[in-house]
Amino acid sequence: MIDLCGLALEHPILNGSGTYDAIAARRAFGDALLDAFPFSAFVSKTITLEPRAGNPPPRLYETPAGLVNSIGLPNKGLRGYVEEDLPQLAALPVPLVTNVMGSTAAELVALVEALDDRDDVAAIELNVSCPNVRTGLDIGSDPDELAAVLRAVRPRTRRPLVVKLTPNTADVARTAQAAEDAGADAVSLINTLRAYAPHPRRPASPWLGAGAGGLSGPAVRAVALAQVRAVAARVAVPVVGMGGIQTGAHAAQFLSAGATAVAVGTESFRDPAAATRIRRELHDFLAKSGVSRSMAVHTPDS
Amino acid sequence: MIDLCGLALEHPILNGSGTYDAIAARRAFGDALLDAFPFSAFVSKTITLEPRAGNPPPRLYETPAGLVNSIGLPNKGLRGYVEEDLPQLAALPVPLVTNVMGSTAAELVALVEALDDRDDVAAIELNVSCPNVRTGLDIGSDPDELAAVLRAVRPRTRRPLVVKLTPNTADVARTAQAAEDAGADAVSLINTLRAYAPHPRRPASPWLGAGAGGLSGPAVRAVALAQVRAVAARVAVPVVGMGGIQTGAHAAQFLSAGATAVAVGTESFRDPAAATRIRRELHDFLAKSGVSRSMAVHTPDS
Amino acid sequence: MSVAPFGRRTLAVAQRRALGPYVALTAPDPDGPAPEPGQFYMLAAAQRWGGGDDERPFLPRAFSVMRAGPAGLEFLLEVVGPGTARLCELGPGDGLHVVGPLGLGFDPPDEGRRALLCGGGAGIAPLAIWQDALLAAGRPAAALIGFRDGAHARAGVLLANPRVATDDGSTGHHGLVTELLESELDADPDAAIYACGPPAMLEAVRALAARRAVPAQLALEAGMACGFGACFGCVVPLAGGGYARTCVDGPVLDAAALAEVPAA
Amino acid sequence: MSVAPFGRRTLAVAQRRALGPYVALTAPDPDGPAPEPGQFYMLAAAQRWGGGDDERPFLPRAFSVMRAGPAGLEFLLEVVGPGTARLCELGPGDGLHVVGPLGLGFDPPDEGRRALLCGGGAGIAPLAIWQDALLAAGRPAAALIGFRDGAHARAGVLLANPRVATDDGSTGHHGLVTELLESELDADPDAAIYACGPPAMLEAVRALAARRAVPAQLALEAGMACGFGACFGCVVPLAGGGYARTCVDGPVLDAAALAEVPAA
Ligand SMILES: Cc1cc2nc3c(=O)[nH]c(=O)nc-3n(C[C@H](O)[C@H](O)[C@H](O)COP(=O)(O)OP(=O)(O)OC[C@H]3O[C@@H](n4cnc5c(N)ncnc54)[C@H](O)[C@@H]3O)c2cc1C
Ligand SMILES: Cc1cc2nc3c(=O)[nH]c(=O)nc-3n(C[C@H](O)[C@H](O)[C@H](O)COP(=O)(O)OP(=O)(O)OC[C@H]3O[C@@H](n4cnc5c(N)ncnc54)[C@H](O)[C@@H]3O)c2cc1C
Ligand SMILES: Cc1cc2nc3c(=O)[nH]c(=O)nc-3n(C[C@H](O)[C@H](O)[C@H](O)COP(=O)(O)O)c2cc1C
Ligand SMILES: Cc1cc2nc3c(=O)[nH]c(=O)nc-3n(C[C@H](O)[C@H](O)[C@H](O)COP(=O)(O)O)c2cc1C
Ligand code: FES
Ligand code: FES
Repeated sequence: MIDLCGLALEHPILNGSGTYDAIAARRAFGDALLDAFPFSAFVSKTITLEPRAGNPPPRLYETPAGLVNSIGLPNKGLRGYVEEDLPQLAALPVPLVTNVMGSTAAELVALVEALDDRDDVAAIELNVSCPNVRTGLDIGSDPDELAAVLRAVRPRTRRPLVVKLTPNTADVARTAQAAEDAGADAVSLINTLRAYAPHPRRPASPWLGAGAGGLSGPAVRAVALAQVRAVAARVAVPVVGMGGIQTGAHAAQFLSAGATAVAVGTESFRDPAAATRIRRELHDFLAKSGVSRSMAVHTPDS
Repeated sequence: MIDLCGLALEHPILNGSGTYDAIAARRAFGDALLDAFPFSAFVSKTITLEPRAGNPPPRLYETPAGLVNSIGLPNKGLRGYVEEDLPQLAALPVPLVTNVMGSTAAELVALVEALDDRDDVAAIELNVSCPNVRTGLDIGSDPDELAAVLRAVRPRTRRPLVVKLTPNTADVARTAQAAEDAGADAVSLINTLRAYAPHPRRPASPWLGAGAGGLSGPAVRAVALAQVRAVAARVAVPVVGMGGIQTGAHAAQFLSAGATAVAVGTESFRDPAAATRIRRELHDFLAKSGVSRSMAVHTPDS
Repeated sequence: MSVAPFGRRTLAVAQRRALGPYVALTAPDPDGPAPEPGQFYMLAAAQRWGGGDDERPFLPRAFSVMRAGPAGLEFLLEVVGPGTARLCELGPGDGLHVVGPLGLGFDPPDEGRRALLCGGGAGIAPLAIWQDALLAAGRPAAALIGFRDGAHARAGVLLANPRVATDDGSTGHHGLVTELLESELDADPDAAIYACGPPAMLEAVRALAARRAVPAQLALEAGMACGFGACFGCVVPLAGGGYARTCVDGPVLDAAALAEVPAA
Repeated sequence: MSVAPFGRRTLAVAQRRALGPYVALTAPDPDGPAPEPGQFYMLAAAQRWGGGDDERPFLPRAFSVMRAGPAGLEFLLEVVGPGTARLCELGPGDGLHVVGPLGLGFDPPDEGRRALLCGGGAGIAPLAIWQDALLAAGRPAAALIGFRDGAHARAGVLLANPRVATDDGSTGHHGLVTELLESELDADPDAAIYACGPPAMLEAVRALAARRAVPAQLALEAGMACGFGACFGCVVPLAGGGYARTCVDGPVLDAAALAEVPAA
């Protein structure tokens, strides 16, 4: 069992927010998904106060060993999520982490307050990679701004707060420190790296409907490991590490870097059950290479 | 002909600092290197005031579509460079850009003053990705610190100053703006992304002798394009774009993003003459896809 | 809709057949359910997927099932980039990663309406299995298919007595397949259109169906990362505003539901 | 030192030969100069270099030339990771990217000293071409080679009457090749050692040569990105402090110049 700021997890592998739709996957794969659910907690995609349609297509661009996406956080909004999705997500065999985003402290406060009394919501993850309406930068890239937002949000919920840090900053350890000081119960990283995808046939025009996007996948793994190490060395709260994890060995690298748990994102696109394989590989890998007990995990039942 | 802050370049393709040793290549490939020299200007590796041995090996780690390096800026120091290397580099068929780094304004001033009266040095590139001794962050990641350094350095040389920006920052356009305001004649980016390479067999130990390193190659191209676009949209001075360029189409993407010239780094490791191929591909590509005249380049004579 | 086994499985390619410039791959799928016409699979070569000069492909690629039977799953591939190029190299014994069957397939026409199957290029693939099903159910299923030229038109053998159109007139009607569709609708408007092909063709079919007030189901293509609703990357704009995910709300969508068929 | 043509060229593999667990590749190199013993080439498969599960290899890999003649360049490969695995798949007709010959090779022994060639595993490759050259020059060139076991020892056929050692004793001397070296030096100390093999073996040879005050040239291996001095990644620590680039200051270095042979 792993304790992630109060959540008791069967094993250390979560999904990255926005990279797995358990409701759609349940339709595509049936009960088999629930019988062998790959993640020890399910992280919802980012929910906003109002519904969002998301960005115009194309939204995907494949890069060397990576993916640039400009999905644009489509979601049903708080009300649609609570009424339509929450009941189905509550039926999953694992704790639910609801990921929320707001462009102002007021929006985030409204979101966490509305989720606070839903016992189905085991924890709340704040996505602070949202561009600040004023500066265009990620809210989470400025430690002071991040701390101010958190101080406003923290008192409004009893749920553990996980802050999903932005990697697009000069000193991620400093923003992590600011998050911890302002009451974050855990931090997660990395989110996607700001990236641009040119049109494959017309170099002068953008490929993505939204113009720019974010890079994920194996291409960012070495950057993610550097940031996770820097953050884990700085803060006392648990760290959820992610960015290009494809194998159990990669997961072990993030755990060794100081992460308490890891998340699988893009790799799930290549295989919906990738996280199950990664969990097994991690178990075997740790068994063989006798890495610190703290990282021991249970074998998948499958 | 392309005008890069006063340098008249035959074509838009330079080398990235530290990714080509023209002197060693001359020994390995003989005069053929000079007859078909791949770059329109040669950028030296970073020179520091005092000699540096560089970091302990291993210094290289291969990642998906990328390379993490921790070379550690080995160099003979200013004196060794001027006495031993400069005469040989001056014999190259193209203008010479000398890349220098200092951890304080005073060091940089000493470097540019010493190079100022060397007519062989067509321009000076400042590598401001050097970690600040106080904060550990790159000097170039803080706009104010960068501006202060440049204001100290700018008056001390008549040579054009190119500032090699660090990508490890929240708002690279802002640091570029600061560089321009403080007198930079051009900016170049991206340098490597801060990265970590785990030991392939022992996830808990670092692979690189120096612990951490920097990521380059195709893996970073989408990030580099986003940063080059952001910078070119903000500043008036010319931009030298680089990061994962492997083909003429990639070069065209950087030029379309607003770069006046581009640099090839890691790809030269895969083929010492890669830049010659890229130049030819770029020419054919622009001829076909009729992209803006401003980007037209001469065919390689080869 | 057939539910897919959870997770990626690896099949062994049994046969590789060239049909003009197209390649038909056959791979037995012992553990998979029978797919429904219009469903698709995410495919990747088990060996050396990725790498090469542009380091792509990285993600799997989506392909409609062309036929499924005792011999296995059949796919029809056209090389348009690194992923299809790699898949088209596969031969007997090579490993093929698959996830599927995925998505929502075709619905039968209402009583009294005859099915008109309208395909362009590799888009004829889902129409082959759909025509089999309709004919087996004793329903008419006329196939109208268009190709660039005679070489490509050789893939026409995959359908039962099709009317063929080619852009260069080297085979069949000299012109667009939508012209054949118009003439069929002139002859008998009580039809239900099932179309798959390039975006421009599907957009023409959508507009035509709207003008003629004939029901049409379009098997859409879109860039996909996952194929099972996880990435929200494969969206098409809806007539009522907002977007639908091609992989889970489609790939077969009612033409009337679409704002337009976006260009690739 | 032979100067390499500028830039990467693509050869066609003519032959692939298995020698126990090793693979010997032969590729004619019409445009390349004759390499000198101890020089190396940067190799990459022209097709599908990279990709696969860990998306590697990305960079080319360094290999000593084992022989060079009318038949072409010969390399001896051992599979230790994705790059060597891919190269060992290559067969007749497959494209092989090469840059080289690169680096500094062996220097002949001083008059009066006999060459002792000491190799371990795939490290025997550069000793084969060096032994040819020495024998052709009428100089003695005894080969002492060590392998894991008898299967690996089958690569011993590449050298002229070698003394063989195996870790498991299944062939030849049961023990380390450096033990054979000691006995040779006991018999006649006026020798010049030429060694190539795993780091641990080279370090043992370095220490032994220093102890016995016998000159030794070591053909080193190091992780390389470029092979032509561009990246400064392939350094070894020098006895006098600082580092040397294995690719341009080596790969053959005087044992006395080294602080140590770093472990891989
Ligand atoms: C449901 C469905 C069913 C399909 N059925 C079939 C079928 O039966 N037969 C068949 O041949 N094809 C079918 N396709 C199309 C097939 O999936 C594509 O042709 C394939 O994905 C192309 O991959 P590629 O690597 O060969 O080409 P890509 O290089 O991926 O190029 C394909 C298109 O993607 C875009 N593109 C180019 N570069 C990039 C990039 N870096 N990132 C993102 N997009 C890029 C361009 O528009 C290009 O035209 C189907 C698609 C879908 C969604
Ligand atoms: C001058 C020279 C001559 C050589 N001659 C020969 C020869 O004749 N025959 C022969 O078989 N070999 C030879 N080698 C060794 C050969 O170059 C290596 O075995 C080869 O590069 C391994 O590549 P790989 O992808 O198969 O294995 P890799 O995965 O690259 O592993 C090889 C070693 O590199 C390290 N490593 C592991 N992962 C990484 C990573 N991600 N990034 C960086 N390093 C990593 C580990 O120490 C591992 O043991 C020579 C090397 C040099 C420098
Ligand atoms: C298609 C896609 C959609 C994503 N959506 C979200 C999101 O809604 N909220 C969020 O916090 N992160 C989102 N992310 C970021 C991932 O959760 C994760 O941080 C990132 O992809 C790095 O992990 P990976 O390399 O394993 O994918 C998304 C990533 C991808 C690729
Ligand atoms: C091995 C290596 C050494 C480098 N050394 C330097 C250096 O000395 N000074 C510098 O400014 N940049 C240095 N760089 C950064 C490159 O100049 C370039 O900015 C970066 O590699 C991105 O380009 P690429 O992806 O084409 O390699 C180095 C990069 C590599 C890979
Ligand atoms: S392809 Fe991922 S949601 Fe449709
Ligand atoms: S391998 Fe690049 S300098 Fe030696």
